[in-house]
Amino acid sequence: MELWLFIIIGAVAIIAAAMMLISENAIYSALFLILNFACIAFFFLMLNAAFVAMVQIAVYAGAIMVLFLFVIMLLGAERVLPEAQPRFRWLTPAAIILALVFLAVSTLAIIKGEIDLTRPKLEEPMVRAVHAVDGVPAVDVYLDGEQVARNVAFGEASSFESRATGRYDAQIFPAGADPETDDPLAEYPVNLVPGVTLSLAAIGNAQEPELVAVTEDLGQVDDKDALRVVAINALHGRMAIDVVDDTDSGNRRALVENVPYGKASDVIEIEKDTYNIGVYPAGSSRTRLMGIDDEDLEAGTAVLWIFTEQRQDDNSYTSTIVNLETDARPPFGSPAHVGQLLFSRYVLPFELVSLLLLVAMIGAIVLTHERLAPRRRFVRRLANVPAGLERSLPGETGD
Amino acid sequence: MENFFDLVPLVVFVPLVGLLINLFTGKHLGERGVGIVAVGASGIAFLISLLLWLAQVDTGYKPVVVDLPLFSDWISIPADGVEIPWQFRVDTLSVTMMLVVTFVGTIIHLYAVGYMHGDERFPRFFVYMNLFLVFMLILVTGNNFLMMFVGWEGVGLCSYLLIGFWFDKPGGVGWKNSDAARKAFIVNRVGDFGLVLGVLITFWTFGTLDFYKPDELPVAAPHAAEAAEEPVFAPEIPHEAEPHIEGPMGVFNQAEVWLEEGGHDVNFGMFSLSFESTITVITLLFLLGATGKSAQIPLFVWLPDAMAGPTPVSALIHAATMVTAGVYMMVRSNVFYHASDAASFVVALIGATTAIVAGFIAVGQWDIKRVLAYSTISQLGFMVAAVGVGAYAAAMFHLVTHAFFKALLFLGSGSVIHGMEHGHHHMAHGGHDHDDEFDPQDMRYMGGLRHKMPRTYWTYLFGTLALAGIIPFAGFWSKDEILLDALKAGVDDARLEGYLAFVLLVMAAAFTAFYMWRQMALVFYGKPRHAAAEHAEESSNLMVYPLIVLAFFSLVIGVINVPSGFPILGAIFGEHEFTSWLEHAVTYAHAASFNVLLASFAVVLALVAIYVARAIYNDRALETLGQQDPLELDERTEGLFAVAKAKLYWDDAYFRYLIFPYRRAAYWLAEQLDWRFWHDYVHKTVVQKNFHIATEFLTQPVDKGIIDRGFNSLGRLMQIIAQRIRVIQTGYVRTYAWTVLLGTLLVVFIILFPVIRGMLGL
Amino acid sequence: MEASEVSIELYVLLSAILFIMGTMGVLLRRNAILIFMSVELMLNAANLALAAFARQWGNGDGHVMVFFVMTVAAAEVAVGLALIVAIFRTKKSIDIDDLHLFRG
Amino acid sequence: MEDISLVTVVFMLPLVGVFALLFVRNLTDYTVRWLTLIVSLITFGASLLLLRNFDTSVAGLQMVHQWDWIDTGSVTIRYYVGVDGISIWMVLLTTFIMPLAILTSMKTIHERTRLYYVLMLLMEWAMIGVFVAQDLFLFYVFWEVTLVPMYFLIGIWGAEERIYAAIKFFLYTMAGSLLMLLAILWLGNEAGTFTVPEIIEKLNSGELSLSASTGRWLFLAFGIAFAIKVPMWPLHSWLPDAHVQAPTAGSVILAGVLLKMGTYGFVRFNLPMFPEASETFAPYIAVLAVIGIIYGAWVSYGQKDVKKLVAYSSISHLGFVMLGIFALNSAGIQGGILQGVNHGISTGGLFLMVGMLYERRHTKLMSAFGGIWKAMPIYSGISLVIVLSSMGLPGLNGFVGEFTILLGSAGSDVLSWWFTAFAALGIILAAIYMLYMFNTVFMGALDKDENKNLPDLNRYELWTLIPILVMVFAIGLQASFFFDFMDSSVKELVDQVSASAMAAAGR
Repeated sequence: MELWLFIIIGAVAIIAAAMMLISENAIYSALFLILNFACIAFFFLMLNAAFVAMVQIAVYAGAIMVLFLFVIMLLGAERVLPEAQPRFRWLTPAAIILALVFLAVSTLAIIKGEIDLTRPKLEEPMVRAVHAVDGVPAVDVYLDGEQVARNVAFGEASSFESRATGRYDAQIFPAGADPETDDPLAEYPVNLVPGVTLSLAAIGNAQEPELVAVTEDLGQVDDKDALRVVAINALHGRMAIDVVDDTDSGNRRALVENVPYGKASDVIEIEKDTYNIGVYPAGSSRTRLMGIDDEDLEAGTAVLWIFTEQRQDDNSYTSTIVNLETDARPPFGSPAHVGQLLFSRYVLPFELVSLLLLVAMIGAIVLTHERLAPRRRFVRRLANVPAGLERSLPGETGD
Repeated sequence: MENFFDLVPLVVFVPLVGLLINLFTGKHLGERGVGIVAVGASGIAFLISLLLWLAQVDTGYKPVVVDLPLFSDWISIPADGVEIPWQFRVDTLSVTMMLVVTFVGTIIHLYAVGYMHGDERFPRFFVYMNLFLVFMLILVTGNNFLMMFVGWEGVGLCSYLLIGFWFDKPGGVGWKNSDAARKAFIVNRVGDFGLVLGVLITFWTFGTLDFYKPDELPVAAPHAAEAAEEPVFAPEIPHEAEPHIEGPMGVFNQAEVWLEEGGHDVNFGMFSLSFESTITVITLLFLLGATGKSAQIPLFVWLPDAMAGPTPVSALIHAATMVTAGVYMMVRSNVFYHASDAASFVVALIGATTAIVAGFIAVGQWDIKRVLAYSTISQLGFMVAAVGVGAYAAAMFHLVTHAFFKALLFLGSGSVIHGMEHGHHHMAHGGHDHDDEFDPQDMRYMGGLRHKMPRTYWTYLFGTLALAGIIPFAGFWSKDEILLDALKAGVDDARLEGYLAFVLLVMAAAFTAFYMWRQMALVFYGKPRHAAAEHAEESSNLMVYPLIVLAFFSLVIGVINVPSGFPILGAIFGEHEFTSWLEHAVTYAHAASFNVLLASFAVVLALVAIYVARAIYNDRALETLGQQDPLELDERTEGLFAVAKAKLYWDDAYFRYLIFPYRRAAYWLAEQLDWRFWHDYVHKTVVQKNFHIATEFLTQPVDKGIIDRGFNSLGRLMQIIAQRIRVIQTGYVRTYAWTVLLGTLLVVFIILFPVIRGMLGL
Repeated sequence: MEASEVSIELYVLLSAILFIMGTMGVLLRRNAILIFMSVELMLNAANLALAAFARQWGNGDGHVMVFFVMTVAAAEVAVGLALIVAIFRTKKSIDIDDLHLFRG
Repeated sequence: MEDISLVTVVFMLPLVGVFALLFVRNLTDYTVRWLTLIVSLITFGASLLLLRNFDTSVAGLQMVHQWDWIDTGSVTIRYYVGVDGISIWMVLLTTFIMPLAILTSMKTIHERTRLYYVLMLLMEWAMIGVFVAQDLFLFYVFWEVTLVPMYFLIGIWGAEERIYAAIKFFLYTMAGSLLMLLAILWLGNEAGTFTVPEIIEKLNSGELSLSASTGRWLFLAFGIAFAIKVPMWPLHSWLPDAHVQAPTAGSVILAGVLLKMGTYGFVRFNLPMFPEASETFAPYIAVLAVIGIIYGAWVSYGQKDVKKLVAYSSISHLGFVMLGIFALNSAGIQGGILQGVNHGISTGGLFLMVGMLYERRHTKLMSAFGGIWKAMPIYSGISLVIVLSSMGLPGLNGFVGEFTILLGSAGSDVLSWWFTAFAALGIILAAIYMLYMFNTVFMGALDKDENKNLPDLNRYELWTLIPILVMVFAIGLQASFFFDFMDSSVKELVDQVSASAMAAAGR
């Protein structure tokens, strides 16, 4: 079905282009061009480049073509009168020949040439550190002695840092320690492969801290009003746990089951809603170890829960839930996506282009400004003509 | 009284303070204030010297070295062991000098207050005088050669400033004074040249410039070694191995030790000589310095001209103190001179010759001060000769006595000149014709002043007798001792210079008596030969009292060193007091016992000379004295007198053979060689012209001819080609576009070439 | 994202065709404005290709490029049309064959 | 890159001033003058701090500050500055002289004030640069930069023949330094670095070894550049022009600092980098030096123009400095360096006083004066002190330098002591020409009417001269303080030279 759509629209686009070329009246040409642009915008949609498609319509069909029409009308230049003795008769055939050759070549290239059809190149892996170690105020996290995050407070997560792919030893130190000399609190070998997004969660207590590496999927959530959840069991009791949705105590349903100590659950997708989440020993639903109530989870996010406990001064433990919420990556080609790129990687070009636009605008104004239009005809000047060149110079030529 | 020694820096600093006060506030203080400050300063210095003297006596004449507080080190380069401190030395020798300098200095300051009365630069005069004291005292108190050298050149500077003090006298006199000043300085510099070289060699030989290290006793070999043990630091490096390394001993004891050991060689840099010869070299170089400062042959020419300065200056600097610096220096290094016979010989010879030559020239002078100047030179000759014959104590003794009576004579002459000028003024105002060629110092205009200025006369007489060496005046004792020592050197040690010195000195003594009496006669006896003399008046008390004081001392000062075996006096004042006092500082100070024959011979000789003078310059001669001297009238002595009058043509010789050639060479170098040739000719002709030629060549044939034409033709070629090609440039956008497309296509082709080839199965 | 039935070749081919047509326009038309339009067409063709490849490789850079191209195009049009107006003022024509002052 | 060191601060301060003068709009001449003066004074203050932080026990460079400036893979050119015992006094001298030069210009420079002072500060900047740069290339850059401001100072504010003098000065110095540039490039290429300490280190470790002949050639290439700058006889013919035509401040800077760049160059580069060659050439250079001493003194006696006389006296003094340096022992070198400073102070002072005289009478002919002392007592008194210090009166700075130099040359292992004997003649000759000048100008009868009522020093002039007096006495009486700073550095230098000489002898 999609293919048919493509063929039809493509045909329209080509015909429109052709009409634009051949129609005598500039107005028509402009209109046909608009049609063609519309088709292309449609193609953009098909290539799920929603944003671009919108811009295409707005800017091209909207602004630019209007500008064209306006100028045409302004100058009354609908048609240029055929010239008395047409120059460059050779040009038409020559151009056509060239065009055909070009077409042939490129078609050939497209068909024969190996276009790289492999799946997308993935972005380089990203890492963040989460601190949930009881009894340590703040930690620094290093990969092979290279700092990933510094001074992460308890229950906080550092922002995602991209690192080159490869194997690393992740280490956590108490904040401000020197990786060269001091001993790390805990170490954990991680393998960063392209596209993976890793959360290094430091759990346990000051005596035996551990590192848990959670692979998070920040890719866009297919179901537009769902979100992803990962849970880590960091209870000192070292028992396996279930994470249960007891929004209505009528029917509880386990979100994840039997997560052993120091492990992360699988990634699950749940509808966006307001939940009461409870944590129970694996299998039993009697003793609710801890819970978060009236937690409204938003769509398009990735949530990381770390269930842990904190020792108080009176040696009692209070259970804590570290609740980290990250936005999933926006869908490909969506305005958000392009926007992200524009304002992250392409900020400088973006600025430049906008500057260019500005200049162009001003330039246009200046050019069309009455005063600047020179009244007198051009006169060719040639400073100190080399000897013997004078004759070959037509003194003053217009056309 | 140990701690009194720490006062010694004050001897220098008190006059310094005085001069600073006068320098900055002199204008406002007024003559009185300035005088008080200046005299006070030097007076205090004298008191301090007295204290030091007492301290010396009290501590058994132990030499002491005192560091200058705070700024004790001056030049130090550890890497080469250069360590030259600001150190003061208090021993009998330096104390003697201090006493003389400050005492005579004070008196002359006092006198000067009167003499310089009404001078427009009154304060500055005393600034200079105090400055002189400062340097002179540095000279005598310094504990190393370099510090001595500071004083040495400093006093030279002061004499320059003071000789040229009246640099602005009208009528060319000012210029004459300035030139005299410059002459003094430059001639002294010639001496300093020698001294500096001597010091350099001394340093590299001994590795230090200190006379003696602290707590080191000047002891003659062989005790020097033990004496040197006394200091806390024992020699850490053997000197044979490293002559550069600073030794623990002072220069002189080190010398003693090496002389003792013998066969010691001096090697530094490329200099290599046996120790003995090194000493000779050093001493000779020092001698050159001494001849400069103490106005000996050949460098004595500056002293007579130095009389251009105010009379107190002549008295203090050019008679009593500065000019004796050379003698002091040689006595200070008596160890060296004692060690080197060759040097001693030269020294004795130069001293004696100077004595006689100067004495001879003095006879032919008209200027009252010039006579005294030459007499000073001659007396200095005595001292130097004494050093030459090894009579260091005698030299110092004569230095002391001479300081008194020569100061006295100069001040007396000053008083005379003052009187004459006074008379001249009076006469000028008294309506008499005011003749310009009148010169208040010319003895021909004087005469009969005995009655006009009696007190001056009497004091002057004392001075004359003392200088002539009439018993019991001071001059007798010292001169007698020198003659005695010279003779002893000849007879006992069979040293040629002994005899030579003796003979020359005796003649010189005779001359002394003669020209001094000539002066007495011309100045004081007979009748006034000029209106100015008639109206001359006795000078103010401020000027006369110093004369009296000095007169008293020139009478009695001799008793400080009564020779052994002298009846009565010896018993009263003790024998060789001065010598034995000096022995604590001067290793080779030795005394000679009294010799009646010689003494009476000397006295008789002097008396005879006086009698002869009396006979020649009798009243009749003085009556008829015109512009010419009786000796000039007498054809037998005429020639001699002319020679004496012309100062043996010494200055002329210098002018003709040294100064003029040097100056002419300088002009030639400056204008011809350096400017015309090297600066202009070489620069303009050689550098510039050739450069231009080169550029011309490059521009004309090379650049225009080859390169230019080459490129022009290249240009033509381009034109022709361009003519063909330009048709492509149609100016029509579409054609351009087409070309662009073509280009693009080409590129695409190239990119896709592999694909195409693959497809066509090539 | 799910692989689409329409393979990338087709898109590229289409963009190539459009591009050529644009080129023809530039070459053959004498009307300055039309030439500009053709240029726009070419740009769009390029954009199409960019978008196609962007999808193919699943990274957004392509889209950003398209975006930039559009902006530049806008600028170009603004200036270009301004020029045309200015020229028209003097030469009273927008036939580019009337403009060949730069003939060598 | 380490953190900024004090040296850099001292070095960059004048530049700050330059920018201030350049970019602050509509400054009045008054502000410009005082601004410049204040900047230079601040620089001086900073350099005093330099003195305070200086550790006299360290032989090597101190307060070093470096970062790579140009780094082609093969060689690196560094911004590498620092001071040691050899350069510290040169820096101090520069920062000391500049305020005086500026102060003396206050009342005398009226046209193009801003440009003038910009050039002055630029000058200071470049000169300090020369003395602190420890990288051959950097050094060369500043070495050349100094030419430019001086060129304009002479060419714009100079006397009648200023253009000629300026061009001559520029070309002569330039000609020399071209050779040096070649040598520098060659050396840098060989050593793979332009940094002097590294080069020396490589030479000592044998990692980089120059054949005897190469060493000599390099020595000459450097030496000629420096010798022209010094200037050594007979390369001196640019000096009288430059000195005489330059404005007072210009002459002061020329004599005070620029000439020292030459002698400094010898100590800093020739001795440590080419010790063998230094040993070989020492006698020849010493001969030239001694000739220079006597010739300079003699020629200056033949002058009629005060300023010219002073100019030629420089040749004589610098002769002493060179003699000391090439005695190749501590005493000689330290004396040489100190004498450089002394010459800067006393000859600088002489030029100042000549300038003041010229301001009053608009002539520099000695015959036009006489008896000035009577008219201007304060001025003459101060002049006397400066003259004396310049002719080496003991207790003043000149003597310390000369004596130490003579001491060195007498004890030198490479110079026969005849050198010392002849050099010592300089003492006499100096007295001759200096007193000749002093007598004809200051003493004698005040017989010319136009001299009768010359005004004595004004406030500015007094304050220009007082610092000089202070230094004259300070160095003269407490030289050891100044020597202390050089001791260890110079000792190391000497040891190194003699060591490699031994090695050469061993070969």
